[in-house]
Amino acid sequence: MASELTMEAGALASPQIQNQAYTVRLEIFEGPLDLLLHLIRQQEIDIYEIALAEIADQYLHYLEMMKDLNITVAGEFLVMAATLIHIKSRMLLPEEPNSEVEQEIEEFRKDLVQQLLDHEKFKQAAQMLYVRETVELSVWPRGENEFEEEERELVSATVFDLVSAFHQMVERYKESIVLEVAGESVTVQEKLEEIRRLLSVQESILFSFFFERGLSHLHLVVTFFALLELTRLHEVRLIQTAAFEDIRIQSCLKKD
Amino acid sequence: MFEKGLTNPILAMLFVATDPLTLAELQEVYPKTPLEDLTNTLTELVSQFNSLQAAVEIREIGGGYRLTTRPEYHEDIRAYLQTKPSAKLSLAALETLAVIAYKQPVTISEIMDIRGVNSGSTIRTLLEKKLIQTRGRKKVVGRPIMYGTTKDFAIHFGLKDLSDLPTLEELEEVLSPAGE
Amino acid sequence: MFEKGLTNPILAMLFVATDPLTLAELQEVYPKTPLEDLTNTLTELVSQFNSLQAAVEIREIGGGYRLTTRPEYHEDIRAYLQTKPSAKLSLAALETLAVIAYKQPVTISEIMDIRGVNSGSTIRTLLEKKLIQTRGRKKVVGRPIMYGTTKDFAIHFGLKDLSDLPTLEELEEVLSPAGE
Repeated sequence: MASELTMEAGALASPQIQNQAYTVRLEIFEGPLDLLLHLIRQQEIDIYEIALAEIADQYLHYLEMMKDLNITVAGEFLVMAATLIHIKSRMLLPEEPNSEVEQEIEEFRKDLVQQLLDHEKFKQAAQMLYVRETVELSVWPRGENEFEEEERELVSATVFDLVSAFHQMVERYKESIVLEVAGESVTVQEKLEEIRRLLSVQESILFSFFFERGLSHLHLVVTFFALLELTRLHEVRLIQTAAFEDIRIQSCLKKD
Repeated sequence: MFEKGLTNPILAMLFVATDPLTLAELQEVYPKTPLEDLTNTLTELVSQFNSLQAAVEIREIGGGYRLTTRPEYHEDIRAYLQTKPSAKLSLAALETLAVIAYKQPVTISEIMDIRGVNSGSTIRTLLEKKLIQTRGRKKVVGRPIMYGTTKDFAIHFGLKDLSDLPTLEELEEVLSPAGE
Repeated sequence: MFEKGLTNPILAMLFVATDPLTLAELQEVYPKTPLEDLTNTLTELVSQFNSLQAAVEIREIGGGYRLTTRPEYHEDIRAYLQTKPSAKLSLAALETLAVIAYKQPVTISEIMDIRGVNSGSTIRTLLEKKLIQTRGRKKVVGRPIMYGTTKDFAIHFGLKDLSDLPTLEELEEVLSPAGE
């Protein structure tokens, strides 16, 4: 399941010579824990048995490699790197049994092992979900029927929908002020005719079509009223299949 | 009993189809199968399936075939569809509700300022669904009615109280498309 | 074979339902019928219908019952509907979802602790797909929002309900020793 990236690079560890360029396979890691798990697996050691100094070196080496390849290293990787460097520096201090330093290192080790074990468990859970999803995507529920058609134009709402709706309105509101043009006039009747004309040559129009044309606030409001009127006259249907999807304006008049 | 040849695959298509399934469509899906075989399979499927006397039957309709419930179950179906809570809100209702939730108490003209469209009929719907209620009048010219959300609103959206409602700032990291 | 009692009416409802049909809904439609009778009828219907080995079967999913096609016909259906394979969730989304499913209700920072990476934009995707929902606030400093899975989550992954999820310990036994 891990996605892999094959890339051309100048020089790197364990490269294969291929047409005088080096081809390196680099796995993409979701985060520092992913990378650590990978390094541990490569050594075929038990998570409980990890040698901190060794794993820290490998981790830092890998980050160097990514840097050489000009791959942007996400902040989380750097935080872990800093932590590992810190722990390594502590380990270099002269040994003193049961000292504070030793306790600190042991504590860190225990935490890291626990974090890695947890992380691995959830990676397995993700794998299980992946398998289940694959099976589920091959079964189909029934297609829409007349009973549902009316419902389909509505969406069932969650708190997230509510917040997003508000967020979008605020954004829209900010933009609408810029769009205002003084001294223009347009009537609902004119817009109505325009929409009818458009629908006589095509089956449906997306609502966003009117926005993309950079019309003024006034035009948009008038367009909206024209659409409401056409809906009332049963000339068009407004269809939105899911929240936040574009609204499709569909003609109800049969052309054939 | 449906496992012979294309019987079950065709039944599966009838099940997911939104329009009547036509022989021409079947021929398109199975270009190598002679039309006659498709016709026979379909005919046999219809007679086999309908002999089950199930609540659902295959009917020849509008130049094709379609799975539909039999008319005698309409009353049961209607009763069932009525049990579905009217938990569904139109996008317009959702927007209006969002403004009211975050800006309450708020007047109709204030809602209209933010939404950019007239919200009168949506307000009525929300009042009917008991998601909003009147909250006195604003002390400005015309003394317009103000609206706020109800306890039903909190229940509907699974909020313990209004403070449970995420703030815009809070969901910023979730809502902004910046990414990881 | 489906004409006994409420068998066929329930089959008709299963056919028109867009969400899994629950016993609670059936009880609402038939308030006078004892729940036990409804349960028995439903169980019998499922076993009778599924014994037909038709392309369509009744499955227990997301806390209810649902008619769906059987997986083996998805190629035929796809050819008929001319659809592309549906987009699957990204690895990041699946991992985040796994943490939420097993640790719910859980905050973003708790998810981040386990995943080791920022999950903000993944959370957004999952909210949009209605696979997760907000679940109130945690009673700690800052009162962060908590998240949990939805009914759509169970449906998407073919789970009867959350208890249908294997435990993390069970997963370990199955997956860890041999690997891939």
